[in-house]
This record gives sequence, structure tokens and C-alpha cells, in this order.
Amino acid sequence: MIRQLLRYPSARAAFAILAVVAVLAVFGPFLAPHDPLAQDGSALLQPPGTRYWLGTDALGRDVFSRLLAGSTVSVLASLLSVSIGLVLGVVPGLLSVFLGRRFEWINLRVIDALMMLPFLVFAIAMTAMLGNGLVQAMFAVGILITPAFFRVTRAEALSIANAEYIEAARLMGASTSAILRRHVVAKVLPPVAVAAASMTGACLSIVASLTFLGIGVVPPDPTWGGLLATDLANLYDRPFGPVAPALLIVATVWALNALADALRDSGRKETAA
Amino acid sequence: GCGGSGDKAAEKARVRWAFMLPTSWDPVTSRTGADINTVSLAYASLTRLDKDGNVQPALAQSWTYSPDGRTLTFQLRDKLKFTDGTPLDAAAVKAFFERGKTQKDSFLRPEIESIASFDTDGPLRVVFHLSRLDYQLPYVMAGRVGAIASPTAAAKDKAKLALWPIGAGPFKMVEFVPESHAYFVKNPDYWDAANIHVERLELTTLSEPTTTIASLVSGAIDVASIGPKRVEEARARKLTVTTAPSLNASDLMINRNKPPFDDPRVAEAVRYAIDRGELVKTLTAGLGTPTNQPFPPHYFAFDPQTRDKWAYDPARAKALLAQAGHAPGSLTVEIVINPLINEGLPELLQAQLGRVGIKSRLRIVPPGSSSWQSEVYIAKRPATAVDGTVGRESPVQNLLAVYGPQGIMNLSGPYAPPAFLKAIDEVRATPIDAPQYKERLQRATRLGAEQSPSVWLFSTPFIVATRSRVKHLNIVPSQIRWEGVTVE
Amino acid sequence: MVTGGTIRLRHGKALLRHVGGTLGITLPVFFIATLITFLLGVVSGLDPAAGIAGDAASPETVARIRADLGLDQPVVFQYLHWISGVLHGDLGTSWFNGVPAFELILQRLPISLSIAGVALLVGVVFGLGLGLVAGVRHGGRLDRAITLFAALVSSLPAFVVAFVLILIFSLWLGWLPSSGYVPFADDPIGWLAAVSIPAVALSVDVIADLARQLRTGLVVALSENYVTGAVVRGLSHRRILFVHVLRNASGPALTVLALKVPMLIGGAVVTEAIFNMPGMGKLAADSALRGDVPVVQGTLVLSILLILACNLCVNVLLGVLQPAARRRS
Amino acid sequence: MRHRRPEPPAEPLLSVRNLHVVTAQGRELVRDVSFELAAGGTLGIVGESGSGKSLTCRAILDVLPPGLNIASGSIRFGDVDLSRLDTASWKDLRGKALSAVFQDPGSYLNPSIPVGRQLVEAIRATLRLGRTAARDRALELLRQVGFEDASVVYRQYPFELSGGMAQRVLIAIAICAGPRLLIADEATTALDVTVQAEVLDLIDRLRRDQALTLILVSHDLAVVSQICEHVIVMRDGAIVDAGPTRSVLGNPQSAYTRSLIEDHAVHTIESACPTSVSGKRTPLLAVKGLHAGYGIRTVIEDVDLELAPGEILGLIGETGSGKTTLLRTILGLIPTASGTIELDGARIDGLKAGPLRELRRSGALQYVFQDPLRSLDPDLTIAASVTEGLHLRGETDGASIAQALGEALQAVGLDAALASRLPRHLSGGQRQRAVIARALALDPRVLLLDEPVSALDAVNRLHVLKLLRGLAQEKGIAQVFISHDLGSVAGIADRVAVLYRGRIVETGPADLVLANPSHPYTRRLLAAAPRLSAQRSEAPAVFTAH
Ligand SMILES: Nc1ncnc2c1ncn2[C@@H]1O[C@H](COP(=O)(O)OP(=O)(O)OP(=O)(O)O)[C@@H](O)[C@H]1O
Ligand SMILES: Nc1ncnc2c1ncn2[C@@H]1O[C@H](COP(=O)(O)OP(=O)(O)OP(=O)(O)O)[C@@H](O)[C@H]1O
Ligand SMILES: [Mg+2]
Ligand SMILES: [Mg+2]
Repeated sequence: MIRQLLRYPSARAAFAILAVVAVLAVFGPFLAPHDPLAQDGSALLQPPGTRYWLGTDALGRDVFSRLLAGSTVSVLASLLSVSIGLVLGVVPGLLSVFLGRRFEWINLRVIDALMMLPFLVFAIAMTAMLGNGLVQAMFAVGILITPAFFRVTRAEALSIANAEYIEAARLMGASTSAILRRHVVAKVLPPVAVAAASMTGACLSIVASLTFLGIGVVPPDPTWGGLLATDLANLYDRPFGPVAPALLIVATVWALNALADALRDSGRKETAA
Repeated sequence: GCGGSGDKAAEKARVRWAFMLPTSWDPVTSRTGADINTVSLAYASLTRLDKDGNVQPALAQSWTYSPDGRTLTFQLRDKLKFTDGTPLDAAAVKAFFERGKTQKDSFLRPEIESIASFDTDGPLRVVFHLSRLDYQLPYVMAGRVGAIASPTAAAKDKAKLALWPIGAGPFKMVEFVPESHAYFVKNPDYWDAANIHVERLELTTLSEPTTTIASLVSGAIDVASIGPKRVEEARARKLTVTTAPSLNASDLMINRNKPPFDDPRVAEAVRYAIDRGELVKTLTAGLGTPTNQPFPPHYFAFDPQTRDKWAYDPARAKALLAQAGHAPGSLTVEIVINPLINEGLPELLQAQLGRVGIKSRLRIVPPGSSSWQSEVYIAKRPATAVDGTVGRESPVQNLLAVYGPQGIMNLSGPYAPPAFLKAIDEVRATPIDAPQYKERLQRATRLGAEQSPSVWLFSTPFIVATRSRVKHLNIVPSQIRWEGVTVE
Repeated sequence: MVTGGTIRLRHGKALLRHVGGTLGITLPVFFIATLITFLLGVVSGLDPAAGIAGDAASPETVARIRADLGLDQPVVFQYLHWISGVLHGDLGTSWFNGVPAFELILQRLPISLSIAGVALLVGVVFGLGLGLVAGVRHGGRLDRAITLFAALVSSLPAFVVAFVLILIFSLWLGWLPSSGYVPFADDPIGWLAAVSIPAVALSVDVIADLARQLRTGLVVALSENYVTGAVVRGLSHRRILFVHVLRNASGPALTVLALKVPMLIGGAVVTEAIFNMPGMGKLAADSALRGDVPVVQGTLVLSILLILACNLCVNVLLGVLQPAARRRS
Repeated sequence: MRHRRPEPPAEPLLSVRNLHVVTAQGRELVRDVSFELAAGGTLGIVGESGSGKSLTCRAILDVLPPGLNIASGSIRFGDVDLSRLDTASWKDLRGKALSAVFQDPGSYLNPSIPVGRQLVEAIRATLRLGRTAARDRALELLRQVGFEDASVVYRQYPFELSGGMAQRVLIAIAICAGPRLLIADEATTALDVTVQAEVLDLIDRLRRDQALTLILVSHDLAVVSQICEHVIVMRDGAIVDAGPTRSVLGNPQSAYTRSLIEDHAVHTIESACPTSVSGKRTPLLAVKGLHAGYGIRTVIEDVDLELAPGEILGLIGETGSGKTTLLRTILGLIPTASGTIELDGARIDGLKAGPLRELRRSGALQYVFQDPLRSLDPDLTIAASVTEGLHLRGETDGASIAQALGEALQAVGLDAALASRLPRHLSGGQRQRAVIARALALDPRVLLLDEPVSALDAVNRLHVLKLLRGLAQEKGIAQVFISHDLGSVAGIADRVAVLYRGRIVETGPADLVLANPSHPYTRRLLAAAPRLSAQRSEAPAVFTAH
């Protein structure tokens, strides 16, 4: 599977980027050359240099260390949203196909309703009203991205549900849960994985937007989005400040999208073969 | 017929000012000190301050205290009228203050506590009968307390006044969208209209601080306050930057009713833990001044005797904490902050407290009625909060706002140090031209600063950036005014 | 042609039924979406009673105010009460400044509509244009360039795009203001100048996604048998592309377009914050931050209505363009 | 006797020489194909699936799939060299002088535009007529291809047409400009026998009326033999046999052509074999007075059926007659409206969840689908699929499951080594055997087979038929066998039941019914079935193949 993916040059680049991001997310706080919270009053708003590789922010904190330290939170936050979306989307998506009309109808309408909510505004409203914190924010985003997973799962499950081998299993006396286990789950997972990859990217970008607006993240904890926001605020003193966090966000989101595309393509080839 | 003709002139003499909107357009229900900047667009006050903070005539031509100091009489100018046509006479003034006394949601009441009753003496003379000696009232009347609103409008619909001001100020409102903008045109009937050269004033809310300068450069706004660290950038972009003395001061409010600050030693420790020099250097690009009392050092109410107290002394702070039984790192406090305060201040305070072994967590409470106002100013729920004052017209008023029993910035309220209250009464009873006035005032400041747990940090001047077409900014210590401002 | 007429009638009826069916789904969706919105306020635990009572609040006054506001009733009744108010144009009054929420929202609606509308327009025009070029030239250099552009651009958060645009157009070139809003009726050119950067910043994502979807749709549709059929029939390429292929290829793009509307209306909050435009998104966010529940609910309901309306349009359009798809659903 | 063309050989209308079609990677899909076709001639191209028939046709029309190219060879149409034509000239030629209809007609119409408008569009593009003139011409053409209610069809969308109707619309489009050459690529393949007969008739009639030159492609030798004067047989991209139809059929040159002819013969001839095993035994499966349908629509009406152990019942009937519905009702997938179904004397209709699952797990009643690929989970190995029912039954003993698997595979003649493969790595015949093995693993007493051989080629079809016959004889498994192909039914069934619009209109011993149908519908069905006929007259020498 992975080997097949690696045939795409974009997938190779994506893997490389994601590997770096994964290392940052896991070891970032330990790799940081300075304490990300430590303030150096004698070095405010420094340009990149040998002591502070990416310079310092307005409080004299090492931007590079903050970037590293912020990786964990940023990545975990996206993963948290995606997990919530996965759980809330995939299970009903599967069941909506197999559990009868009424259940299906209700599910579809609820998902439609979720899709009708103005995305960021609703995330903000939810976060603010449930107590401003990253976990609340991610919970809100997770719920809002549920439809994406629901739809992917359901579309795939629908195409399987009408397959003759499902009917064959039923004719041999298989129960719905047996059918789900033996025939459906394994087939639904690949497209869900594709959706999860691209959604992780989307979440990263959404988290960045929320933190930019001051939602969800409480100082002094660094996140990529928060760093980008402060760097934009200090644009005059550090004209190239935003480049590093922006690049990190864009590269990660791009890598996840590219991976999703490659996954989709290779899946298509395989079924075509 | 406002602005119907003379559109060209209005277009030319238009100023767009990015500031914030008042909590209410009715002086009686306006709640914060900063409101005076905007309330004074629509309203004229009985008196006004000059650049040095001295009282000058305004709606009132003159005022006199009776020899026993128990009555105060204001002589109004002739032929004043509100923008709704109602004459602004002694009766109108009396009606306004009576409303301030009686209206249920009035925030004026504590400010005019010392006035027992109001009288008129002819159409142009208002007489205040005082319940106690209070020589501060002429100062107080320079702010929102003396910003007289139309009694006709108030009688018609008090609630509407909060959204649509009817005063006799330099401007008249023509459009208002709550939390967005308020547009004004010049009021030809303003008593000092000759000095108003701005034909149209468009007040908008403060933009995202990161784009304020871009907005000035691109001409979307003409006047805006900027942070001290943006001065250099503003100058580099060919904007005019005006700095002027202010009464601004930042503080870390401390609630002595909440643990761990119910132990005075902990509160005292915090005072020694703060390195004000570092705050000034890091946060204000050197434009600020350290202060340990609610006034900047240049102001006459500043107490020089207190100046050197609570100098940065982490060792002493640690010792105090140890005495109170808190080992380093064993104490965690929650600091409530809001997004409008100086960027970086909370984190810096957090770091400084950390150095003496106090761990802290920041919690954001947005400014607004159901959160900051009710939670911090009214319910006084937090143990500590970062805030600041913009000052008041009268130093006594100012001291009461930060230390008094009903002061919104006294987080320990309704507690107020008794000695401080006594000293305040003494100040009130002292005529402002009396030789002992200054000394008594400084003593009240000293007592407040000593006996209240809140920690004052630093003061920053007014910093206003303007496009070059706007000239002669008029900034008095507690507010920005528009008399004399010209537009090219 | 009596029979021809009846057939036309039959298709007309089928379309009507399709519209009816879409509406029939829309209503429950509206109620569920508004219920979610309403529950958000309930779950928040924020209480206007305490705020209204102010510092003089005694438990009795709070209880009385709660009863006055109907807050002591079961949630379902509260919802029904609220939604019936909503349907009559009564969204309650702001807890913060006592202004009717509907009024607050109406003042801001033109701004949000301007930004979202222009963003939608720009997104559709450029998205479809690029998608068309990429799809027709698929596999070519232009296609690869457009695909790469779409991939990169769609990974940029809108606020970064906004800043880049401000840097270029407001600070360097000084062509466009970086904040503020001028009503269209006052000054159309000023309006366009004020709206264009925020709208473009928002539309970038729409452009990228639409282009991608249309390209995919075109590549699939171009390989369909009916295209070969049309070639064999001797039709011109232009005719095949615009008459035959495009309507069938636009399905995924249109669907994505419908999904983008909530993103546009919701995403406006970022651009409105950056450009200091007092739109609905900013109102919603500010109100949410200060716990002004009626205003938050009001803005959400109005957004939902807008989004539902857009969705309805897209669905009907899809039904007209692709009767087979309509039939299948 | 068909219409005869007396003209002497003239300048060929179409001449293909040494045509090679290659993929981008250089793989040759069509190799060295040459033939000539005179104006007014009819040429059939036959060959198994994938032999290059369609690519040859597409090469002529210059609509090869992307990535495929003509590597060498020349194609001349009249005096134009098609291989060096520019786009503009192609536009003048296509649809006017040259036109084509294809297999799967529905997909060649734009699904979103009413057919009338597509017809008008073609007319206007080729004939440059005004709007109303084009419309009149369109209606006329629709009537010409056999629509009585032309104006209704005119406004219908493609998805509202049946396959036969869509093919007729396409033919109308193809002939709208009076082309000289019509290429019909598997124009009837997916159609029902009776519809197929109609369409072939239509093509033949048009050919004669309009002096069309025709290329008819099919994998069914019988179809081609009915219309075409000449035939070429392709295999693996090359011509293996060519010449006048009669001589190719009567004297096939290649072994492949011979096998095609023989395969075709097999099922019809073998009809003699089944000796009815049925005595008067108690029926294993008994259906009485069955009514069933979808929603309010009744599809099955008053059906009675009996099946004795070891008996094979052939079920025939046109598309939509309710064959599948009947089987699915017996299986409990569709509720009965009235009537009874008994298995071994016990009622099995109306069973609900628990007992129904019990019955299904017992395996007594098994179903075999038409398309073996789709009825096997692509991600499960053959072994997993075959033993699925055993697992569902709750059997956990590995050894006994393995044994059952081995036996089932052996019974259908599948190599045990194939058990670990995925379905897509098996041939069609092997897959169908695997599906039957899956049914056998559960020890069924009744097998319901829905077109089990339609997807198979002639050779595989024969093997599977033999296998089923053996199961009936050796294991006594009773079977209901649906097929479109009357030859297969004749070859395997003991009895035949004819279903027409949901009713059984005729039933009886297979040989009797097929040889001497009593119901008019059965007669029509039998008449429509294409037959291999080498009885065409000697064709004039208008055709040569190399
Ligand atoms: N686009 C393509 N790319 C690569 N190979 C192809 C392509 N189209 C067809 N082929 C291959 O070319 C060969 C001939 O295909 P063709 O469609 O001519 O067969 P056919 O004789 O028409 O078969 P059928 O009876 O199934 O229609 C087949 O092996 C097929 O797999
Ligand atoms: N799921 C369904 N819902 C409604 N009607 C159906 C459904 N499936 C089949 N029908 C209709 O029931 C009738 C009988 O269909 P059935 O599939 O039993 O025919 P068949 O004889 O098996 O045809 P074929 O030879 O094409 O397989 C047809 O008219 C068909 O349109
Ligand atoms: Mg073919
Ligand atoms: Mg069938």
C-alpha cells in the first residue's frame, strides 16, 4: 500500500513533510533549543540569528522553540477534531445504510442540518459559549466536520450495500452486524482514510484561523496559528516573521491533501485493475 | 436639515476616528471612564479641563461656592440649547441631576453623593445644596457626570437615550450602528462651535490592532490610538504621531476576599515580585513610566513619598510567601485577563510571578456586559485580574474608582480601607486653591496605595496616530477633544 | 402536438415535484439546525437574568426575571416559543445593549452579503474558468499549473491570504483601503474598493475547490460515451463542450458550491475581523465572546436561512441541468 | 431468401489495409487487419470479447480511446484517405457519409437532454436545416425507426427509454443525413432476444431501403450470419478467418472458427440428453397461487410450481417477465402478497427474522447469481467466501471446515490451489464455479440459479451446464434454472416453465415445450432466438479479406 503510494512523487514529498511534522509533534518540545516560555528581556523582537535561529518575539521568547513546542498542541488538536468527526461520522454513516429507513432519515437530516451551519462562526459561538479553551474549540470543529465523514462513509457503504455479495451473505443467514464486520468495514476504511487525511489538513487550517481570532488558545501556550497571529502583529519589526509558521501550516496542509489525493488515485487504480 | 447643503465642505472636513464606542450614550447609564472620550462628542459638560488638568468654564460660565462651602452655584451661558431644540437652562440641568439621583440604573449616583438637592435661581443659575463639603465638584462636572442630556428626550424614552444621544455637544449624531460605528455632524448650536472645524466625524470601532496602521495609511481612517510599540512603524509610514500626557495606568487587581490573598502577606509578596522596569521596557518601548499608584508621576495627585516603595525585590517576595506558608511552586493563582489589555502584559506578569514561585494560569474573559462587566466589575469574582484605568476628571473620583467601596476597579470591594475613606473626606472638604490641598490629596493616594492590595504597574501616555491632513490634536489628560482640531 | 404539450407538462410537473421534494427536506433541516443553535444557548448555561438584575440581584429577583423570560419552562417549550418568534421576525433583544437582535443583524446584513456575494461571484467566475481550462487541457502543462495552484492556495488559511493582499494592495500599491465599509448606495466605487480585498481573500478557497471539482467532472464527462457519440455525429468541439459536457460535468462543482456557502458566510468572520467590517460574522463572534445569546442565535438563524436558500437554488439548478440526477435522488 | 445485390465488383467503398493499433506502451491491440467492402455490401465482424472488433471500428471512425494510436496501415473511404484527414474534413465526413451505432445505446446519448433535441442537433449539424424543418425531419425519422408515438419520444430523456428504444433513437441519429457507411458495433448485444430481433430487422430494412453499406459487429455468430453477406472472424487483434458467410460457416478455415460454430451447436443439440427423473415423488419445493410484487405493483401473479428432488426446472421468459422476482420471493427477499411456498412440506413464506435466519443458515435453499464477480466479495479469498456460510452457522472446527471446503471445490472441479486467490484473479468460469461451490458447501437441497451462464463464454458455459447436470443426478439437488439462452435451457432442463408478464403460461417437459410450443408467446420467443444459418446465398465478390 505504502509502496504503491510512494510511486507518486507528490506522495513522496508529502511523506517527507509529514515525517518531519510527526517528529516535531512528538519530540518538538524536547528538541527546542530554548524554553519556549522563557523571556529574554535583553533580546526583544530579534531578527533570525545564531542564538535565536528564527529570532524572538515581543517578549523575547525564542520563536523557533515556540514553533517546535507548538507543534504538539497544533497537531494533537487537529487529530482530536478529526477523531471526534470520525467517531460521530463513520458509525452513523455505516448504520444509516443498514438500520432502516427511519434511522436513516433522521441521520440524513441531522447531517444536512450540520452542513447548514455557518462553519467558523458556529465554531466560535460554540467555543465561546462552552468556555473558551482549545478542547472546546476542537470539539466544536470535530462536530462540524462530522458530515464530511458521514457522507464519505455512507456513499461507500451504499455502494456496497447493494452489492450482490451482501445479499449472498444475507441469504446464508448473516445478521447485519456480521455483514458489517465481514464485508463492509474493511471497504469503507480506505475512503475514510482519504477523508481523514484531507480533513486533518483542513482542521489545522481552521485551528489556525481560530487561534488567530484569539479563540481556543489561552496564552502563553504556543500554537502555530497563534504564532502566525503574533508574527503578523509584529510584521513591521520582523518582516519575515510570519514566513516560518505560515510555511509550516501550508506545507502540512498541502502534504495531507497530497497524501489524500495519492491515496484516492492509488485506490482508483487498484479497483480498476 | 443637517448636512443637506455643504456636502462638499463636509466631505473635506471629515474625520474618521477609530476608537471604541461608549457603554451607553446616556451619561446617566454610561459605565466606564473611557466613555467620556465619545460621550463628549454629543454632550457638553458644565466645565472642562485644560491640558494641565485645570478646570475651565464650559456650559457654565462661572461657579461659586458659598462661604460655608455648603452651596455651589453654576452660572450657565445664555441661549444654550440641545440638538432637539430644548433650551439648556437651569431647569434642564436640575432635571438631569435629579434623574441621575433617581433613575434605577443610574451610574451617576455615587458620583453626586455629596449633593443633597438641586435648585434653580432664575433661568441661568443652578444651585447645588451639599450634604458635606466637596470642593471637587467643578472637576467632576468636567466629565460625564456634568454632561447634560436633554430632559425632553429623557422624559420621552430613557432607553432610547442610551442609543441616541441628545445633548448640546460639539456634534450631533446622524447614524449609529451598535458596536460598529456612529456618525456625527457638527452642531452649530454648540457653545464653542467657533472652535470646531470638523464638519463630519465618523467614529468607528478600533480595528484589529495589526491592521490599524494599514488602515491609516490606506486612508480608511484618519485618527487612531496605537500601541507604544507601533510608533516607529507609524512614523516610518509618514503618519503623524502625537503623544500627550494621560492619566492611564495599568494594574494587577487583587481581591483580598479570595484566597490566597486573604493573607495580606501574599498580596504584599506580589508587590515585591513585580519588576516594573522590565514591564516598561518590554511593553512600552520606553514610552511608559513605572508607577505604584493609580497616577502617573507628573500628576499632582501622585504621592512622591510612596514612589520608592515596593521596589523589585524577589528575595523579599519569596520570604513573605514562605512566612505565609507557601513553598515555592506550591501556589497557583488564576489571573483573569481580557483581550483589550496590553499585548504581552499578562504573560510577562505570569513570568515575573513565576520567578518568585507563584504559578499562574490565565483566563480570558471578554469585555462586555455579561462577562467582564458583570463578572469582574460587579460580581468581583476573580482573585486577580489585569486591568487599567484611563483616569477621571477629579482625582478624588479617580481614587474612589480604584479604592472606594463602590469603585468598579476595586476588586476587593465593597471593602475599602477606613483610613483612606477618612482622608478622602478631608480632601473633599479642602478647597482646591487651599495650600494644604495638594498635601492632603497625596496623603489619600498614599493611604489607598498602602492599604489596598492592588498592584499598580505603569502608565503610558496617549499615543495617537493621524494622517497628515488632521492637525492640532487636542488631548487633555483624561480625554481626546475636538476643539481646535483642523482638517486640510 | 397535444402529446408534446402533455409531455412538457409532465416534465414541468416532475421539476415541480423535485422542487417540492427539496423543500420538504429543507424544512426539517431548518428546524434541526435551529434546534442545534437554540440548544447551544441552553447548554452554555449563560443566564440573562443575572445580567439584567445587575449588582442588586437577589435570588428572588433573578427567579422573577427568569419566569418573565420563560426560562423556567421545559427546553422544548422554550424552543417552540423562540422559533415561533423567529418565524415572526422576533429574535429577542440583545442582553448586552438591549437592542432587538433582528435590528442589529439587519444593520450588518448588507455588509456580510456584500462580502460573501462578491466572494461567491469571484469564486464562481474564476473557479469555473480555471476548472474549464484545466479540464479541457487535462494532462497538459496548463492543467498541471492550475492543479498545483489550487492545491497550494486551498491550504492557505483565509487570514494569511488577507494579510498578503493587504500588504500588496494597501501598503505597497496603496490602491485599496484595508478596512472600513461604504454602503453601495452611497458610493458604488468606494463599496467595491472596500469589499474587494476581503471578498477575494475569502474566495480563494472557493476558486481552488471549484476549479478542482470542475476539472475532475470534465475529465470524467469527456471520457463518456455520449461524447464519442457526439463526435461521430459530426458536432463541433465547442458545441460538444458547452452544450453537452459542461452541464453533466458541473454536478460535483455545483455540489461543492453549495457546501462552500456555509464556509463563506461563516468564514467572513475572519475577514471581517481583519478588515474591521461590522458584518454579521463579527457580530456573531463578538456576541458569542460576551455571551450575548439572543444575538448569537439570531445571527446563526439568519445565516442558516441564507445558506438554505442558496442550497435550494443549487439543488433546483442541478435538477434543471441534470434531470437524470434529479430522478435518481 | 434475402435481397440480392447483382452489381459487379466495383471500386471498394471502404478499404482497410494492414491496420495496426497500438497502445502508448507499444502493445499491439489490432494486428495487420485488412479488408475491403464495396458500396452496398454487408460485413460481419465476429470474435470473442477483447478480440479487437471495436478498436477496428473506432480506428475507421478516428475515435480511438485516448492513448491508443494507429501505428501503421491505411484506411480509405471512397477516394479519401481517412488516416490523414484534418479536423475540419472529419467534421464534414462524420455523421454525413460515415456514421455508427454502438453497444450500450443509452450511454451514447447525453443523459441531460431530451432525445428529440439531440436528434435535431445532429440533423442541423449535418444537413444545415432550419429549426422547424429539422424538427419535422426528426419526427419523421423517429417514425421511420418504428416509433408510432414519435412526438412523445421526442421529448423524453434517455433515462426514460428502454435499451431497445434508445438503440432505435441512435439509429435514427445515425441515418439522419443518409450516410453511405453505417457501422453497428454490437448494436444488439445487451438487448433482449425479442428486442434484438426487432433492431436487427430494422437495420436490415434500412440497409436495403437506403442502400447503406453496413458493418455489423457481434460476438454472436448467429446474429451476423442472419444479415451479412461476408464475415471476418477475429481473435487477439488479428483476422483468423474471412470470406462469404456461407463459406466461412460451411467450411471454416481456422480451428477457432470451428470451435465457435461447434459451441453454438452444442446446447441445441444436447437437448436430447435429459431423461426425466421425475416420477410421482413428493415435491421438494412447492409454490401455490403465489402473488408478489414491489409495493403496490404486482409482478408475480398466481404462480404454481413444483420441484422434485433431483429435478431441473428451466424458467424462461422475456426481460421483465418476473423470473428474478419469482426466485427472490421464494428466497424470502420479497414478501408474498398471497399464496404459499413450502419446502419439504413446511411453509417457508412469511417467516420473520429469527426463523428466517435459521432456515437460511440451514443452507437447504441456495441461490446462485448471474454475475459471479459481483456476488463474491472482492476482498475475500475464494476459501473465505466458500466457507462464509459455515462460519455463519457457527461452525468453528477448523478441520471440518477445511474438509467441507475441499469437498465443495472438488465437486465443482476447482483446483484447491485456487482457494487462496481473490475473485479477480480467477477466470469467469472459475468464478462461477466458486459461487456454486459456496452454495454446495452448505449442503443445499434446492439451488435457485439466476442466469448462471449468461456471463460465460461458450466453452465455460458448457462446463458449468455439465456440472449442474451432474449435481442433480448424483446428489439429487433440485434446481430452478433461469436463462435467456434457450439453447442452454434445452440442454439442461427436465421441465420448462414459461413466464409471461408474471404468469406461467406454459409448462411441461423441456423437449416437448421447446420443440412444440403451444402458447403463442413461447412460439414468438423461440422464433426470435437467432440461429446459426449458413443458408445465405453465395455472395457476389464485393468483399475480400487478406
Ligand atoms: N483504452 C484502452 N487502453 C488499453 N487497452 C485497450 C483500450 N481499449 C481496449 N483495449 C484493449 O484492446 C483489446 C481489444 O478491445 P476491443 O474493445 O476492440 O474488443 P472487442 O472485440 O470489441 O470486445 P467486446 O466484444 O468485449 O466489445 C482488448 O484486449 C482491450 O483490453
Ligand atoms: N426493486 C424493484 N422495484 C420495483 N420494480 C421492480 C424492481 N425490480 C424489478 N422490478 C420490476 O418487476 C418486473 C419483473 O422484474 P424481474 O427482475 O423479475 O424480471 P426478469 O424476468 O428477471 O428480467 P431479466 O430477464 O431482465 O432479468 C419488471 O417490470 C421490473 O421493472
Ligand atoms: Mg467491443
Ligand atoms: Mg432477472
